[in-house]
Amino acid sequence: MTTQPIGQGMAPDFLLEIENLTVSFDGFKAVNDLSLYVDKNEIRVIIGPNGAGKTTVLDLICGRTKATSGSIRFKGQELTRLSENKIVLAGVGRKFQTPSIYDDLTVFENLEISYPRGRTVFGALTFRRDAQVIERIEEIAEMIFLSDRLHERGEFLSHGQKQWLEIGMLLIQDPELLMLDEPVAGMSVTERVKTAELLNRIIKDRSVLVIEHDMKFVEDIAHRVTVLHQGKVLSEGSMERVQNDPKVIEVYLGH
Amino acid sequence: MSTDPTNPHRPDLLRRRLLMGMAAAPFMGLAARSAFAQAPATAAVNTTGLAVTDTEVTVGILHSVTGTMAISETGSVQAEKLAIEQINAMGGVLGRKIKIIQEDGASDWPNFAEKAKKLLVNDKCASVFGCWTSASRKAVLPVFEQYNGMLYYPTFYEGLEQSKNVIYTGQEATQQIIAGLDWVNKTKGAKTFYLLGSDYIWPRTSNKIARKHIEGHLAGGKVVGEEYFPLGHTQFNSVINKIKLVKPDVIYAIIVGGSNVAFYKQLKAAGIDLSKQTLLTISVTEDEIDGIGGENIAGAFACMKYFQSLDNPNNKAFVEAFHKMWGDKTVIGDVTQAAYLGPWLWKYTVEKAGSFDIDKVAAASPGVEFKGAPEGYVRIHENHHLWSKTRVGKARADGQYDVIYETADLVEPDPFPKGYQ
Amino acid sequence: MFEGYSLGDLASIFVMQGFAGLILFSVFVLMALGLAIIFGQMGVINMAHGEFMILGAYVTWMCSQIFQNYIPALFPIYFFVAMALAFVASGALGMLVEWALIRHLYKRPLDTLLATWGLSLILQQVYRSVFGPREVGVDLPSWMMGSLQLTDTIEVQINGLFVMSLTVVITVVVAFLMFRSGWGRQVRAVVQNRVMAGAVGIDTEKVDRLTFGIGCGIAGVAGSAFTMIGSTGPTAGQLYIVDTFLVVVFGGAQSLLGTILSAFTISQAQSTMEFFLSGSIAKVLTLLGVVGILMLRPQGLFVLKIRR
Amino acid sequence: MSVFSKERYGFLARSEILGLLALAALIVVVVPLSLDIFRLNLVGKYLTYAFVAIGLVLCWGFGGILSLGQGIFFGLGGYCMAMFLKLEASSVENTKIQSTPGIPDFMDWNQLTSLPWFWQPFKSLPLTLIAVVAVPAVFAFVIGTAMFKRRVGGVYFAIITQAVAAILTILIIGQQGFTGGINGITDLRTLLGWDIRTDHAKYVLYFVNAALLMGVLVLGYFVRASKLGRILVAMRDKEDRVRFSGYSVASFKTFVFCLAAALAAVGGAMFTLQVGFMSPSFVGIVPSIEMVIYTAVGGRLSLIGAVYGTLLVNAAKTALSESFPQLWLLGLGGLFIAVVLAFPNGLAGIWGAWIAPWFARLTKSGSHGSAVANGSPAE
Repeated sequence: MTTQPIGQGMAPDFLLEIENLTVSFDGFKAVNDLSLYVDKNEIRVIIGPNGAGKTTVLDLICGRTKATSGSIRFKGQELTRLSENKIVLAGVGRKFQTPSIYDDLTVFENLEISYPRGRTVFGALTFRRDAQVIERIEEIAEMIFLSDRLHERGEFLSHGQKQWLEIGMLLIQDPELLMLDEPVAGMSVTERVKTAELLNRIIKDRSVLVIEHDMKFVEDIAHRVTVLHQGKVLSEGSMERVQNDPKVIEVYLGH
Repeated sequence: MSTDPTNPHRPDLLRRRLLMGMAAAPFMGLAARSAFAQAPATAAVNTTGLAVTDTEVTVGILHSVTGTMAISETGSVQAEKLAIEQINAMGGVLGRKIKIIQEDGASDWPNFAEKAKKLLVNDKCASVFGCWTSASRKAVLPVFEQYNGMLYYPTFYEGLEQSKNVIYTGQEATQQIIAGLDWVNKTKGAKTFYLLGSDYIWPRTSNKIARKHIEGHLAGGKVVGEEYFPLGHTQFNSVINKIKLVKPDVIYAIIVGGSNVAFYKQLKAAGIDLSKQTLLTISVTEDEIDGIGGENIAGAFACMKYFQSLDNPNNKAFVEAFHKMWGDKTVIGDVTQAAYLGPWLWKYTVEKAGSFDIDKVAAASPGVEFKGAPEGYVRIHENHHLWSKTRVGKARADGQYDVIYETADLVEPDPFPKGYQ
Repeated sequence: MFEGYSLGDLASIFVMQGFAGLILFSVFVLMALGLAIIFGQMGVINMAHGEFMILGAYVTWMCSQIFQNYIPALFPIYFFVAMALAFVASGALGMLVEWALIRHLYKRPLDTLLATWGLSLILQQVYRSVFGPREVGVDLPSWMMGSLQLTDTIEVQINGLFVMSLTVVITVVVAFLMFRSGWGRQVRAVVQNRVMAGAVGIDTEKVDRLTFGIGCGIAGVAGSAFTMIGSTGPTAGQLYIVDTFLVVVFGGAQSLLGTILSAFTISQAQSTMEFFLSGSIAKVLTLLGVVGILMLRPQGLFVLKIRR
Repeated sequence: MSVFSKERYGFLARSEILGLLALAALIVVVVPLSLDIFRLNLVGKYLTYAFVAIGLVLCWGFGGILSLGQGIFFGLGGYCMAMFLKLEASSVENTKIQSTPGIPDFMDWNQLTSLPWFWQPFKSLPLTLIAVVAVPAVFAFVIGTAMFKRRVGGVYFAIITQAVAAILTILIIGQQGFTGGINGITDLRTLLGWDIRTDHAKYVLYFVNAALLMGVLVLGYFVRASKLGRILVAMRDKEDRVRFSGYSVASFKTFVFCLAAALAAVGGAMFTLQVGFMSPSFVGIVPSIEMVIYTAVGGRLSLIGAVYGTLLVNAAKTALSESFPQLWLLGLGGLFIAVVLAFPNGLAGIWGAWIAPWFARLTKSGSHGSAVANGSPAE
């Protein structure tokens, strides 16, 4: 499973290789023959107008949506045939657009569930909350600015705190590829600054795939930017290059 | 077919004598009997701690008044209450008025068992009149045997049961079925039968007996189809088409409950004319016709021991009293009449035994007669079922039956029929 | 089972069997249409659907009694009056129920199941107290009884034809309402996005109440029609509920067309199997088939693939 | 961290231990002392339904999986037990009047001349006890795996379980030669020669039942307190999030569904022992939905509430149907509606919102840890 032929002379050390990916919903191709390569430790931002297929790409990678054709390889492993939880176990973490945390559980329990141990039924039954777990959770809580709210229920957190908590839940999984869908949407200015700081801290030693609309934020973090339009890659490269690409200007400013 | 062994060759004579006997002691005339004479001491008639006082004796009524079975069981409750009221009006049992404790079985078999236990253990009922479905009887039977109670069970049923603690006032299957099959074979020359039934124990067992009889005892008899439908089934067009294809001499239907209504309506709509196509049923009493609609079933034959239209003085008085108590519109079916027998048979048995004690009542039961029975005359057999006649009625559009045949003799109850199992 | 029959006999039986299948299909569609609106469009699991049908049946019975006793001259056409009244009665009860019960539960679909189950128990007891525990027989005008002789051997039931035409009419009316009328647009808008629909000025409460009322009203008409082929008693509604839900779910709850297709599939399967097998087994096999297919295609047979 | 050690003994919070002790005192001491054997046997019967209700708390309350087919499992458990008892009651000596002695009476009536193969294992008590739990659990596993893998959930799952209950009822009623049909399996007498119909036996069975129930409650609390319990709640809340945290949601759902099925089956087996028979009327849709209402009345999030809910509804049913049979359905229907509309958290919610705080004020214990019954959140 782990060794797969690597197509079209691409360098073999890409972490994520998406090739000719297509998904259609009743004939509408939300993603159309898309190819995308993400390096190890690269921070890639995907931008594009509404309906460009950004979220669908993340859905495809994490298995939420099944591809019509094409392939997604992660560390050489084909993801399109794996179930969601197997994809997570392979090392892909995903944060949703709207904060997706467990309202009925405390911050501590939210993080604990994401702790990568005891993920089988039997494992969950016999899971012990030992010192190692508690230490790790406290460490993450510190990182996501929620140390003092550890035993509060999720639903009482502010919107920004929920976003952080979800990021924390991903961190504790320690994924090699972290996918974030609009992590700063709906945040106040101070929260946004803190989030940028948080992201900058956590993206070390892993690859990150971010969807974001906030150009200032994109500029702050992106190594490279991919512009999607109508399910296809419109432009790719550094922020500067993309900003000056006439096709991009056409799409964003045209009409 | 088993008939009354006491008079095997003189059926006409017997019938005449019975009719005369009944005329001599007409039903309401019973009230004249002096039952107000001194009641025997309680200690003497009740040695086992039943709910009997110097003036009162408690009995239970246990039927469903809620749930799906309420439709069927209402008539039985009415009949039992009527009988008890009449008995009380003429002085009660051994000088004691009957007091009723009524419990709701709620169409739920374990609930029947629970309530039966309550009636016996808590209320110490001297007897219980109740149950309708076989399932409810099966559920309460161990209770009655364990706590030694007395149950009078009114419904025609599949047989294969006999208990010291139960008097079966309805007919068991062979009693009801065989006479009807013989009749249809003899008078209509029927040879091919299509058996239908709701999918549970009574229709299946009854049809099994019917099949054995048709194939074993009727000349040229043949079963050309046999089918069962889930309880509550409402779509019969496919089987009606099959019947049209096979063209049996007789449709033999044991469908119950709401399915009945659907079946006969669809049969009629499909153009099967019951005046030309013989249909014999053992499950449609006058109660059911109420829901089916007389015009949908007119012409069908039913085989059972009682029809409301039965022409005898006992029945006239019974129907009149029933209508007076429960309204002119209520119809009376076979089971309702059988339920009415229960309290009377118990009264006569207790008086014969001179005691309310269950053991003595059970032992005294065989041979007890009820000459005032609306159906004519019944007598309890050693096996605790009733000797009774079987009749064939033809459904009229107004929801009543014309009685067109009755067995010459009382038919012997045979709950474990040899050769039919 | 076919030895000894002429080809003509067999052919006519198959025609009649096809007709039986169509009647069953009509019955399923009538049962399911109201529920498809209530469950499919509004997401309310109305376990009292059968009881709304039975209300229609009782209204029909009362009409038949009134016409027979007071205006016998008009008896032949009473059924049409009865169906209209059944629609009004069930619809009105539906709107009352929506106001008193359902509107508090839109966010908790599973709880509507429990609440409407409670409602069905109450309605059953009310019917029993008002109309008595026994089944009532609904008399039909004579023109609706019997069958039409098409050829020597083929005959079709008049009430079957009646149910089928009624089904067509109701289906067309519902389709028109859903896809051509202002109400239909509003319903679809509310179903797709309640908040947005409210924001653009649709009175969502009114739409909900009307929708629920119409769904229940159709159930009432169905019940009225079923007096021709089935029984009318306090608990008769329960006979229909599982079948009805399966038809709707099997078709894909959101799609009216799916409901009709699924009614067709299930009815044909059941009626064919009933012909070749015994009734109980046919029923079991049909249910098993439906459950099995639902496991493979949980979103229903006839639903378009959409982005979640 | 300190919060977690406070007031916890193993996996039980102090309030939970107090609750369990209070319940144990009620059903093991108070009830037997104050009721005669007839009523006690009734309470015993009700308590067998509580097994189902506890299972439903785990499966529906915590896991969000509403099954309208718990009667299936209650019935299967009960039938397994009944098959064993029936075989024992059908000894050659007891059935010598039959054409084939030694097989259950209903088989004989249906012309069976030998015991069907699937009855054979029920000659042995150990195998029967295994089957009581295993048969329903395997059945639940098959249904659960098929449905949850395909992501059938919510309403659809509820309706499909209902259909399965309908299928099974038709089958049991139709195959009367093998199952006893609509009458069920009746006239059960002894368990390894011990007459289960005597008052003494009823007492013993009542206490066995009560002990099992307490055991099941403790098991429930264990599951609830484990990480699995939190995953169930999490799944009910945000199924996708759990999936994307690396869990196989289907496996967890299947597990809790099987667990609920097994619990229901234990209840069914105890029912058979105490009541003395089993019938298909428990497998159907109506009893299954009634069992859901026991849970809802008790509070769908409260394990201990399920027991009280079951007791309350059944006591009300018995009391009402003894005095006003007509009113019973109205009462039950009204209860459904009232619980859903006014008390979505049932008795446990009422306890948590009003009684417990009042109690706390009264005793001035100052512990508000018990304020929310069972420590579970209200929705």
